[in-house]
Amino acid sequence: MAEITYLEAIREALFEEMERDPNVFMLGEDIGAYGGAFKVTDGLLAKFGESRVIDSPISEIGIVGAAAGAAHMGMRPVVEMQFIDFIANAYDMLTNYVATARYRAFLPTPMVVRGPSGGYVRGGPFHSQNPEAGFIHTPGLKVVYPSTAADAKGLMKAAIRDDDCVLFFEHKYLYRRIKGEMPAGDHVVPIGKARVARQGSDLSIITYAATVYKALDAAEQLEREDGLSVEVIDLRSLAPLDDAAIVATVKKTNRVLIVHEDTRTGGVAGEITARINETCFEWLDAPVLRVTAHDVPLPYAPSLEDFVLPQTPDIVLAARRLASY
Amino acid sequence: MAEITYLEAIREALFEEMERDPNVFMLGEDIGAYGGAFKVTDGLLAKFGESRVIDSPISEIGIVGAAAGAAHMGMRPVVEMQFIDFIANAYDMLTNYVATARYRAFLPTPMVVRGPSGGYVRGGPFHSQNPEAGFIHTPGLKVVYPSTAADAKGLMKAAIRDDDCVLFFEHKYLYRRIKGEMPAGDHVVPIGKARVARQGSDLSIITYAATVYKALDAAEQLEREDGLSVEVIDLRSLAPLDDAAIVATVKKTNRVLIVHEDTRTGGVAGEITARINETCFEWLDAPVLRVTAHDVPLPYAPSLEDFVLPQTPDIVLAARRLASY
Amino acid sequence: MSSPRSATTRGAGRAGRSNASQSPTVASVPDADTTLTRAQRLELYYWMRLTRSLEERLVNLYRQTKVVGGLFRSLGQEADAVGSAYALRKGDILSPLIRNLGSMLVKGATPLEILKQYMAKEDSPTRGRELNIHFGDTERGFIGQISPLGDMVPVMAGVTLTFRMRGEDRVGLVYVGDGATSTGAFHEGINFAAVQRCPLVVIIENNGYAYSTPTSKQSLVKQFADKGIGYGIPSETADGNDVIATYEATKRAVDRARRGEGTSIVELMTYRRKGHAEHDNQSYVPDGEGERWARENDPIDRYVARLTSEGATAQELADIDARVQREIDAATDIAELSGVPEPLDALEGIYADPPREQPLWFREGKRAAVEENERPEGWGTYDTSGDL
Amino acid sequence: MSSPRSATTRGAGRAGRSNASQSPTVASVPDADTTLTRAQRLELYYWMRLTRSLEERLVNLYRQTKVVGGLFRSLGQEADAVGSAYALRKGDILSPLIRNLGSMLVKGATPLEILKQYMAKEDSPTRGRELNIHFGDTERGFIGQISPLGDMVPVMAGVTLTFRMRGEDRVGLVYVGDGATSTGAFHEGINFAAVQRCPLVVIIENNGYAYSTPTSKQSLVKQFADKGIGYGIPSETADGNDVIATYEATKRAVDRARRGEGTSIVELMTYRRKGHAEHDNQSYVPDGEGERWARENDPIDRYVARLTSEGATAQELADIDARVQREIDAATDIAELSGVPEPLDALEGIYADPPREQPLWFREGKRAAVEENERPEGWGTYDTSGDL
Ligand SMILES: Cc1ncc(C[n+]2csc(CCOP(=O)(O)OP(=O)(O)O)c2C)c(N)n1
Ligand SMILES: Cc1ncc(C[n+]2csc(CCOP(=O)(O)OP(=O)(O)O)c2C)c(N)n1
Ligand SMILES: [Mg+2]
Ligand SMILES: [Mg+2]
Repeated sequence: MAEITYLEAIREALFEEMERDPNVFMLGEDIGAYGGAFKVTDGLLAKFGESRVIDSPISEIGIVGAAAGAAHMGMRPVVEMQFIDFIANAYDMLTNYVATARYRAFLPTPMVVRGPSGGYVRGGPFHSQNPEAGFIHTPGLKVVYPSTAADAKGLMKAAIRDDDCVLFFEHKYLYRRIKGEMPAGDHVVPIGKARVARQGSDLSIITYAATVYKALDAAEQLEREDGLSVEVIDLRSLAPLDDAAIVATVKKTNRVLIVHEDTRTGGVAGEITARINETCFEWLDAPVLRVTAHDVPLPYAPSLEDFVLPQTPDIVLAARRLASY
Repeated sequence: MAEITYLEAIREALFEEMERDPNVFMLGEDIGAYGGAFKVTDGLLAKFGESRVIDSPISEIGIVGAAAGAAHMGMRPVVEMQFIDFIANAYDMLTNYVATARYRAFLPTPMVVRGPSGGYVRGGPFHSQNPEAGFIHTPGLKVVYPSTAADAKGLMKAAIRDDDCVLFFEHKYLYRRIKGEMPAGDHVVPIGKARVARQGSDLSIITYAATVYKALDAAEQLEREDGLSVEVIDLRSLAPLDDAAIVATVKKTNRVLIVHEDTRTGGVAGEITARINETCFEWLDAPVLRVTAHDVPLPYAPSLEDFVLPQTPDIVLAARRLASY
Repeated sequence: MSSPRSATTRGAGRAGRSNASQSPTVASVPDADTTLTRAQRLELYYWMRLTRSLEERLVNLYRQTKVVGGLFRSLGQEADAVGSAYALRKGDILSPLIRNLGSMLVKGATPLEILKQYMAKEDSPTRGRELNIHFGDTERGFIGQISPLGDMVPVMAGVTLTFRMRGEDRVGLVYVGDGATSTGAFHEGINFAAVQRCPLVVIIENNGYAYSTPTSKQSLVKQFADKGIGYGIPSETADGNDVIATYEATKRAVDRARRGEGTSIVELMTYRRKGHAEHDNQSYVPDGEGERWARENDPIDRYVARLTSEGATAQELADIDARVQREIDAATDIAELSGVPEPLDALEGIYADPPREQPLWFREGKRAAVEENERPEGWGTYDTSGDL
Repeated sequence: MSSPRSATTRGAGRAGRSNASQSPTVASVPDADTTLTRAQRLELYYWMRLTRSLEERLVNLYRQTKVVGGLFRSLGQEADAVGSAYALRKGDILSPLIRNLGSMLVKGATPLEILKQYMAKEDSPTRGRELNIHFGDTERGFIGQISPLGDMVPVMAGVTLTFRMRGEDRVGLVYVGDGATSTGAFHEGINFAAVQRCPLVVIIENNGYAYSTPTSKQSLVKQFADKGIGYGIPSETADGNDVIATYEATKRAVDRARRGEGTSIVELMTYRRKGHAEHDNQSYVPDGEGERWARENDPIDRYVARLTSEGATAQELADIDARVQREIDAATDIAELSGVPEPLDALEGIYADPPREQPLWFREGKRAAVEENERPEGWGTYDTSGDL
């Protein structure tokens, strides 16, 4: 079976879900005739028509709120943020309205907010963001951030079928660089389950999205040069976190490095460190370490962006420190 | 010298700073003739006039953005969110525009965004929030959250004089319940420095805002009933965090309990736990534990709110576990 | 149909609020009265009276500290709420604001629900999770608002977008205050609804103030109906203290929406006679302004006079008043019997899946249920035992 | 002054965009031409030519992959940018958008800065931190935009609020596209400016599209100038491809602002002839539409014809063209010499205090500077040794 890209996998999931369920529809800026800034929704208009692939005004509050209203009525909207950075405009609507709707008003709000995320692409401070930390903090929202083509498809299907709001972050660096075979049949990846991207016994790297590949490269190098057996956990879901998988790898290797592309302070790594402390402190042979971006807006010049974001050598260095602790 | 309330201390700081510096002005909804929903700005209009105490339309994006523009021009605006919950509406303006202005455009943006925060007041899901976690994550912003009347005044003066944007969270439960004497003279409390609220040697409770008092009550009880010597650290500033103070107390007591009123997942406690891991793992005799709110929107009925929020007995229980670890 | 923004309505409406020397009474749009039967016109009286009396009962309960949190009044705005909601039919959905108790009652909310909700009872519509009249029932056709103003406009745009997509002839109605028109959410929501031709009626309740802020500090428009021009949609200003004029203006917009003509604005001129909430002493209100509205432009007094002139008997109206009192007394007795919410209910239903949160471990000893959820090892709240 | 929204301007403007069979040319408002000297009118030509030629040079550099990231064109919109900015004077502040290269040049940005910025050079105005023309200089009077659309409107409301508070006779000008008018930030910002009587001119550049979205899917208004009515402020539609008409309409609004009459909207009718950015193939544009605008309504061709008819000689214009080429060639040579930013500069100046971030510990060995910042103990980046 032929391989398809991470981007095509997302499109395939959207296509299949729209075919499967007439309540699924797309809402966003330039997603129709143009097919979206990255062409993720390309072809959907032709197949499903204007009433199910809606080009909206430039109104992130408006389209996220409208999606919520439609979801209350039984629809399953999928909203595109042209770049995920603009989800900040809908922060009130998502955290105050959408996230609380079921709890305070018993209103089902099955909807997906998706968009191109992440850096390493010379996008500058407003086209490279990783907004997960601002949302895993809000009870009522779910957050996924896949790294493989198969997970991108399977998690998108799960997100669309989920009865609550799921924020689906797509890493634009992976869109066309990553390919994979799609499992046959109705491929759904459950939300809240991590993936062991690489088995190992000496130490664990917990990460997600684009840095999964940097962690895997580092693991290779550490095996080659240091004979270290490194386990790599791809979280896939950030809310809810897969505590079982985190605890399992800690108890297996007793050394944990958390890697994320997002800035350091207040990032997801902090929450994971706290949970490891609470659930398996006794199993730790070394402190939980973090490799993250520096705490600055992401600059645009390649030399600056490369310095600010975490790179494979950083992971190698940190892992060596951890192993030798 | 007479004691004044936490609320009066904030008002006194605003008053003195407006007198000291003609560039300081107030912007917000109903802050003029009405003096604000909690009367924090009461009397400022009469003293300083309409041009420096501006009643705005209901436009959080508008007033935060306008404050930034005025700050670029050399003013020092203080913006009131009628309830801090509505800062979510300005999330894009604060995290994308204000936080990055100096870095990307070398524009000084000295401004304060302040407002009544926190629960224990039967305010329900939209009048009780603690939004700090959503903002300490953003490089370029500073965040303070005082617990005493003196710190409220001293930190407000520091915030207004700071050359960057400071988010100043005022705990509405403390507004009128807490009183204190104001140190004489120009009382400024530096941003980024924690306060040892209680000396102790057996274990440390790191907290801030309203839960400082619950921690102090718990410490009393633990001393009385268990003979435990509990140190209580009042962070006061959440961005930047006072790493030196955190490290110092960890190295002193080797046992740490972090308490915050905010929900658990993605809260500030995670970041602090990670930093303790990184800086003084070797000094820990027990896992770093968290006492926080449950991960739900804050309900309004007293029985529900009291259950969701952290209470003194929770802290006592967790501290006992920690001490006996 | 004549221009939706006839100078008379505007001028009068404006004067009604801003010009102290002039009577605030606003001439209502003539005609169409006949579209309502006698029974319906008496029903309108019932809803307005029920709204006012129920709020008066809430004031008593508030003074007895039986109301949890603040109390918000719609005194003097009963006609605007009742008359506009009355223009909808079954299947339509309405999004009320804090001053739309009357709209909710018309849509089927019961006094018992309102009382339990304000008292945060365990069997109140939100089980004690949300305040005052923040609750909804999409079956009956009203949806629970949240506090951040303006947010319900995009939400109702989506609700009505669905009606349009499905080819249903249902209509949505959303209320915003003069103040809420300044929010980005209002703007993005109404513009989206307009462009998408959503069957939505946006009611702007122009009651002179947003908390303490007069409309002159909220916007430079003379009439908020002018905002319709900025969105390319029809708009109309009507006398919100005339229940029939309110009904008729709203009905015109509702009929346009049902005919597939999209989104409209109806501005209802009224006046907030009480403070923003009970705690507000209205120090910012010019002397005599509220009294004048009470004296010259009380929506219930005006409607009683009109009904009487149209042949309703004093007995008929007295019977309605008595019925209202009976219903409120009965509801109060029942509401007071209900208990407070069970603490553990706070952890139910944040998500469909998982259905509940586990109590945090440090709640040991606080409740039996917490004990059970204690994990044998570790400190966390995560039941990972199964997977290890 | 005659009504700012004369039917002629509107109708023509609309036809110019929406009616394929009709010429897009828009009749410019007559008179006031005389307010510009001959030298000034030639200067306007210089700025338009410089804008176009500089962008053409950027296209070459882009094809040579010397431009980092995307390239945005204002081809066909040079008159709207140049003419509007020309209505300001020293001390005034302008907030440009991606298609306002011309405005920035008029306000003193140099081709050298633009080239270095697009090439992300270490000595570019943002030292490689921000993209394309996202930079500013409050001294010269232009302010750096950010990507989230609409955000600059509240910011400029605050800038001009300051002018008003200080009694300075300075004016602000902010550009938004037809698409950006749909944002909450635009709404809250312009309404705030209106109510506060800020000396602000809001230019709506109606160029037919927002990325791929036609204005018909952005708003139902016939003219975006109508939005002024919804905010109670004066508005006017002008021919954005006529540099003189653009200058005059903007000047009227600027003069109102300077006289203390507050905020105005000026809608400039123009057309985006290239795609949203260079990568966009414009598949969504009706056949021939762009070509027709190029043929019949190119702002530079139109202005050359006008200048010539007013007596400018071919030699004068050729001299300007030559000067423009010389300046761009010189700037390119210098710009190419500059180096890339030093990585550690990425950690400078997030705050005034602290002045810089420390490199994270795992960057050991990567740079000497990082070595120095290594802590002897622990794993963190926090220099707490002093306090212990
Ligand atoms: C986004 C937002 N900002 C501020 C508030 C606080 N607030 C609650 S009601 C109110 C005034 C509302 O005035 P208006 O919209 O005219 O409605 P009215 O109370 O007059 O019916 C304000 C400012 C809020 N609820 N939401
Ligand atoms: C809040 C926000 N949403 C989406 C975008 C992505 N985006 C960038 S430019 C653009 C189109 C802008 O159209 P318009 O305002 O008409 O300006 P023009 O490009 O036509 O000059 C969009 C949707 C953005 N920058 N900001
Ligand atoms: Mg009002
Ligand atoms: Mg445009």
